[in-house]
Amino acid sequence: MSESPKVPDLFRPEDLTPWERLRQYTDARIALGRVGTSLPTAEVLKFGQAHALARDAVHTELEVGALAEALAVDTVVVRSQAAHRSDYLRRPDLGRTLHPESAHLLRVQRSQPPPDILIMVSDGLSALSAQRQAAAVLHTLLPGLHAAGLRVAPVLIATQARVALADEAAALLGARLALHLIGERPGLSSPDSLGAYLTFDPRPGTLDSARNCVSNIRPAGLNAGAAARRLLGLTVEALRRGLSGVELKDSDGGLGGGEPDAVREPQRPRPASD
Amino acid sequence: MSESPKVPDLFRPEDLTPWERLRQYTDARIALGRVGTSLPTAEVLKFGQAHALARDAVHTELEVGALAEALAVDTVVVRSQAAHRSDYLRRPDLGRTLHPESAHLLRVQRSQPPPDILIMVSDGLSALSAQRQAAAVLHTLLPGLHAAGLRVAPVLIATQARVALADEAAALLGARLALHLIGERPGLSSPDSLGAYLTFDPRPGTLDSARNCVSNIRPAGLNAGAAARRLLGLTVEALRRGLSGVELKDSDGGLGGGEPDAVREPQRPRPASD
Amino acid sequence: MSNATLYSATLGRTHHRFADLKDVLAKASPRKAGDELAGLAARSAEEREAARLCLSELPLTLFLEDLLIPYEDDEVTRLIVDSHDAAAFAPVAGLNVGQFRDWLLSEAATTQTLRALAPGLTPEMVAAVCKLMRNQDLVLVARKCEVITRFRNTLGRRGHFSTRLQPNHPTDDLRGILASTLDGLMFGAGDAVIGVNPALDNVDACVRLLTLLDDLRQGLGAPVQSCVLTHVTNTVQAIERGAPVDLVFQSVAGTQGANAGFGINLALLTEAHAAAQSLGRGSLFADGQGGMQRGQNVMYFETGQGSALSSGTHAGLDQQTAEARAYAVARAYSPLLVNTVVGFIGPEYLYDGKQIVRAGLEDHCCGKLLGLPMGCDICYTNHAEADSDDMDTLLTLLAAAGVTFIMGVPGADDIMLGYQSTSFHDAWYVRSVFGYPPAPEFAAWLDSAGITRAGQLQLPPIGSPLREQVRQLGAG
Amino acid sequence: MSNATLYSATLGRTHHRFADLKDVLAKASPRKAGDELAGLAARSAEEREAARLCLSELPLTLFLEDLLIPYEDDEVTRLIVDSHDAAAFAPVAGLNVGQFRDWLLSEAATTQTLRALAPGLTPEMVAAVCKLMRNQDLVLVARKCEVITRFRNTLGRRGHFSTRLQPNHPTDDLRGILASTLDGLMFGAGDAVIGVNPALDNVDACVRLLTLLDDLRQGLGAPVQSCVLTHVTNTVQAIERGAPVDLVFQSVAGTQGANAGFGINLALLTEAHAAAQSLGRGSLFADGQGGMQRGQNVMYFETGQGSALSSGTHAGLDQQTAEARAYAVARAYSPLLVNTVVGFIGPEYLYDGKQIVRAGLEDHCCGKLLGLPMGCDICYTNHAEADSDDMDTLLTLLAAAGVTFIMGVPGADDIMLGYQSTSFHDAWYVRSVFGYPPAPEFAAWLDSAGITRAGQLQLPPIGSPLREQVRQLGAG
Ligand code: B12
Ligand code: B12
Repeated sequence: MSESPKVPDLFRPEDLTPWERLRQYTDARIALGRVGTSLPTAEVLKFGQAHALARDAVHTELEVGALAEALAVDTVVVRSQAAHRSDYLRRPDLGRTLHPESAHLLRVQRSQPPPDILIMVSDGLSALSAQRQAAAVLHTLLPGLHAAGLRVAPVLIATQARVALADEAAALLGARLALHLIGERPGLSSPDSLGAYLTFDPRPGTLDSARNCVSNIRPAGLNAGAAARRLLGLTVEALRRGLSGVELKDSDGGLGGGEPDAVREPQRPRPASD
Repeated sequence: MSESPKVPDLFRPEDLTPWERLRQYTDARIALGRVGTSLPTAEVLKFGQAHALARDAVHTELEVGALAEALAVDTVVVRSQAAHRSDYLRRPDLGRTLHPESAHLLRVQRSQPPPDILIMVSDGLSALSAQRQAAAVLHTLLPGLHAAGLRVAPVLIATQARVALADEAAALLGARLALHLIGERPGLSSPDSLGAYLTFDPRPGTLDSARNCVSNIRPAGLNAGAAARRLLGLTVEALRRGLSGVELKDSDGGLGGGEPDAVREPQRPRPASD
Repeated sequence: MSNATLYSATLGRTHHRFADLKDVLAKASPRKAGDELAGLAARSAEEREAARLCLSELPLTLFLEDLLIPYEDDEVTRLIVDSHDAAAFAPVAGLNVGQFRDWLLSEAATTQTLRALAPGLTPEMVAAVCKLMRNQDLVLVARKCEVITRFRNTLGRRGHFSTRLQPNHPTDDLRGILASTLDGLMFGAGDAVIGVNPALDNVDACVRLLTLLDDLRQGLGAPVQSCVLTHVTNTVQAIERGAPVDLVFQSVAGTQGANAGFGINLALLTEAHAAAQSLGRGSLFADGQGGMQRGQNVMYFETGQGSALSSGTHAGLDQQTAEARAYAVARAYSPLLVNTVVGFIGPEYLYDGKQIVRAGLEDHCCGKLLGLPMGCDICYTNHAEADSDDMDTLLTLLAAAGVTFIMGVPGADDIMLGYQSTSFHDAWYVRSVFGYPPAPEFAAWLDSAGITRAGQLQLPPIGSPLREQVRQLGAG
Repeated sequence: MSNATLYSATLGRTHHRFADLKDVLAKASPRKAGDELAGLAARSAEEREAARLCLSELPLTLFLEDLLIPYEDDEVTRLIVDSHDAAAFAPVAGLNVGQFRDWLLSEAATTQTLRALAPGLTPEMVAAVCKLMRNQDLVLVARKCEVITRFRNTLGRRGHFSTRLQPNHPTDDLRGILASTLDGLMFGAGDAVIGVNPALDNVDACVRLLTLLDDLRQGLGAPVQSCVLTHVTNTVQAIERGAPVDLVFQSVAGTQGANAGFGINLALLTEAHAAAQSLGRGSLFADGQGGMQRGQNVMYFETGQGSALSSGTHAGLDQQTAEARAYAVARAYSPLLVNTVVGFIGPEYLYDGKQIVRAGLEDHCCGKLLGLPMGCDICYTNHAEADSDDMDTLLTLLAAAGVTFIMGVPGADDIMLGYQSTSFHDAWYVRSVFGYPPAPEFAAWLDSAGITRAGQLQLPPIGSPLREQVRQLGAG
């Protein structure tokens, strides 16, 4: 699309050059210009297009087979009690409880001694996130967990899941800690962002204050390797101290400072018509 | 309900007495008072209650059997292509076309010579209206039509009907004029108001400008007798001049002046809790 | 450029084609029940965005060439084309629709430039640009426009806000109508017009109502105009009978076919307009050049999205575009008032509060851009998914947008038309939040008649003319 | 009167009984997805109206006796009861809920009387009265309230309107956050607070962010405060490490259980409040008695309907009532800012634009009545049935209601939190329609820094400090 030529305004386009250069540091919609004090048409249209795409992301279904293949480890497929996407969106309670068949499956599979860690990968609010980011996280994380001598249950792939679904599954398997990689709600500029929630002593009814969260895992956010390192650190610490949540702090340097691969060229998904 | 006592205001209650007396002339919500310049709570609540009732009126189904009994003449029951109320509300096109079974029924029943007049009574937007007002209108109107020597087809009772549904039915029966008594959309103070639409030479595609309308037929509006007299006058005139609609004017005195029974004590339906 | 290229857009990896200009406009429209009913709406959010993108790149001049309904087929099209003022259009003639939106929001578009531009705009251009606007844009652009009209007072001044007093009664009972009218006047309503919808289609009845309202006006010395909203053919007859007709009312639509469904055409409106103007009943106003001139805006039109579709005469136009064309009809007769009855018809055209709110803002903005004195019947029916919260919302938005007038119905409940509009109280909500007074002549009269004191509502003193009217009618 | 009589109402021929006060409140609420999810909502429009009728007749004093959550069970209840100011309550102590609505809309309720009344009101009373209010009432009542707070500038003055600058980044990248912050400052945003949500739960990272923002503030000489919206326990640690903490942030909810789900309790908030106040970082303001006093409002709280239900700790309260109780928590710490993140959580609590709009108005009105400096994160998620038109609508309504502040997010798109809020441009929409300037000290600074000229946005001159910052960062 040809950009709307700048309409009569107070300043010359070259005045805006330094402003536009700030875009190199962030995908945020900065230096958009203005008509009067309103958003220019070109930006209004881009916003509308991104909204249409983000809404689609919510409704995309998880391709379970493809995910299992990408993970390339033993997996078990489970589902919540929310039958469809529309149920899922309106009934978080259903998304937090295992479907009876899935619960039965896990009860049957329970091994002795129980695993230290249960890992669940699920669609959450964006199946794309799990589809695109989960494998890379686990490829770094799993070897780390094994190296730390931890027993990891087969990875659960869950559909129509809320964060708390992992609690019930972990309790059924007797795992000491649950790690849930789940699709965060899609943003306009981030349809595929993954969140990781870590819970020590997981069981139904666990409060969110007893979990830790590592968020915004995606190429334009926290990259998979860095996320896996943080999760490994938190896991080891949680098991050592016997707790998770508000009292367990992530002390891994912070700010992506120690993670040179965490900050990268901004890659705002732009409509091809640009 | 105890009325909210008048909150600090500029005037004493007795000042309002003449104002409140105006209510004897109309059911309109006049002399409501004010708090600041806003509507008092008591009136806000009454309004909400009336809205709940009016919405129910839209969704009430026509009791066809009871209506047929009340009409006490030969009737034929037909329906439009709108299967349910929700279809009906969103798809006026369906409400304007006969269900194939009903069309077939009419084709079979077509008599020779064809009738002069087809009368349809239908739910429209308020089944209550047909249920409560139609019989009284027809009890005055039918004898008048017969006395004028007009052939009247058996009365059609129609469900999920729009005004134009009568056109198709009349055309199938070969009637020269259609008279459709149909429930007007329910108002807050008038859940059961009937409208009458008169069409000369009715057929699918007839414009509304080629119809006449007599509206607000109900005890608190135009009473049944007066409505029947107007309709009789319009019918005879339409058949005589061979037209209806914008060029045919209702010249029956007007203003309910000649109709002492048309104006009556206001009877705004009030919630029993008053 | 071929039409296939012109009417298409690529979004992501998908290329979207549109049949023609009508199709682009319809698919670029925000979701509306009526467009879905007509089978014209976009089938997905993505298709809608593609249509908006495509629309944004179409040059404004295209709307002068690619006529939505052929010139030969439709007298509304002919009116639009024949009355287009190319000189007025010049400042924006080089823009496409997207740039036109930018221009409208920029400092270049002022009250003055927009007034000068209006005759250069066609309904299709304003309909198009509105489809690219967010609600806030519709407010910002509309509030730049100032459309002033006069009959017995001055309507539409920036920062003013008027009301139509709507005292309907199911049997047109004179005392019933008078009671509601007095109620409205006690609340300071009625500067736009005291306008009754008659239940009966009867010229005698109309004449009696006109006489009642004119007597009341003269008795009170109020600078207001009255109107009986009957079919234009009845009003013409009433004028012939010498009835005191201030304004001629008529519902109008945006296609020749829809107007035929209303039993009207342009010739009929021209005739009625001339008849009303010939009465010379408007007041004298300073003409700004030392002389005096009579208030000559004598028409009151009503419109509303969906009316063309309702009669199957929309000719494939989406309902907002058809609506904007109705404004071309209205503008040919320099009306005193134009009113979009936005939620009046029902959910088959505007399903819920959200659609009603959007349509109200669109209609107001389109009408104002075309130079019309736009008011809005902020309303809903009981078969729609809407309630008074939605009305408060639209009322606030339209007040921010500088709407010329709204309805004033006792308690918001029209006992004859079967729907809910705005109440006398609602107008005061706007006055207290935005500080807008009514038309200046009327505001002065309210103060002099003791209905307001320094613009604030009060109970008129005992013995004051309005109070006396109330007492007398109440006493029977 | 027995509870069975008290909690019942007759509508038409049907007698409706309600289980208890909680039940009446829940059933009297406008339709909300969350109340339906919780199984608390009215089952029909008629039942809802019956509950409203019943509620309207309940005396306000009842809310002091029939506690929704027992005193023994819940520290929020204890806070509400123990801090209730009976003397302040006296003027309305004799009213029932319906009369209280009338009183609030009457001339008796002025800015002064409402300010004096606030400590006498409990959250349950204001939640109750809001359920009887239409959208326009929520606007009218809220706009009478004026709640002024100070840290480095003066927020909440009648006719002023502020923004939080929200420059989030998915990896908390310092340059990324600085870029968005400069973008916002170029648009004149940020007087309420420059507040970053950190993606990481890490005290080191917080300290670095705090330092970045404080350096920027000092470099520009801007009268603003900054905040990193991390968990309160992190902020307490940051204070201990000597980081430049202006404001302490925390999400709060209306039940003890929900707060536990957030990992907080009142003792923790008290500790954090004291720690922040002890830093004495606020500016000096004339205290009105010839002396000077430091800006001492050091807390920033966020709330939002649905958070208690989300953690299963709503104790049978409808979400609006639970929300109002969160304001009791907030008010105990004289916050600088309280922000309801109204559409933030998702459609399971507020399904569509209509519900978001309604909840935003309720939250704002309740908070203001309780004496809080209410702002609103006017927002929606991509899984809700809402779009930017709905945001424009709520923005206009809240501006009319006198909202203290809104968010300013670049292009309205938060690239870290995954939702859409209001943009820097949106704030200017409000400024141009309503004429509201930002906090006076900030407005003066904007003019002096060349960001505005006479309050109108301009490109700051070459060489001016902000322009230089932009140039330097842009140059890498
Ligand atoms: C809705 C409505 C309209 C809508 C109709 C669109 C629609 N799809 O519904 C609009 C806004 C377009 C409209 C226009 C007019 N209306 Co009208 N309308 C009504 C209203 C409020 C409700 C009708 C109803 O409930 N119908 C029942 C449902 C089930 O019918 P439907 O099939 O869905 O809809 C059809 C009818 O509503 C019909 N219709 C609507 N108005 C009119 C008017 C006349 C004269 C005729 C013959 C038919 C007609 O057209 C619709 C499509 O076929 C009534 C008031 C009332 N209390 O009834 C006034 C009412 C019927 N209308 C009236 C008038 C005067 C008009 C106009 C002539 C005004 C004018 N001067 O232009 C125009 C033109 C009508 C026409 N010839 O098409 C008068 C009729 C007076 C009379 N006794 O003749 C009424 C009683 C209101 C009034 N007192 O002013 N109207
Ligand atoms: C929605 C949301 C909330 C909602 C949650 C309610 C709900 N039903 O969804 C509300 C507004 C209540 C909330 C509160 C808080 N949140 Co929050 N939240 C989010 C958000 C925007 C989306 C989460 C999502 O998409 N989840 C996926 C769906 C499928 O999960 P769900 O099962 O439906 O919902 C659960 C999770 O959302 C979880 N959750 C939400 N926030 C948090 C925060 C933490 C620390 C934990 C453990 C869990 C958690 O609670 C929900 C119910 O179980 C993320 C940002 C992001 N991009 O992901 C931040 C985010 C997860 N939250 C964050 C924070 C800091 C908080 C607070 C601690 C803030 C505070 N100081 O109080 C509080 C308290 C959280 C708690 N202990 O309960 C941070 C976490 C940072 C970190 N690495 O630890 C994030 C990344 C945003 C940020 N950078 O500020 N939050």
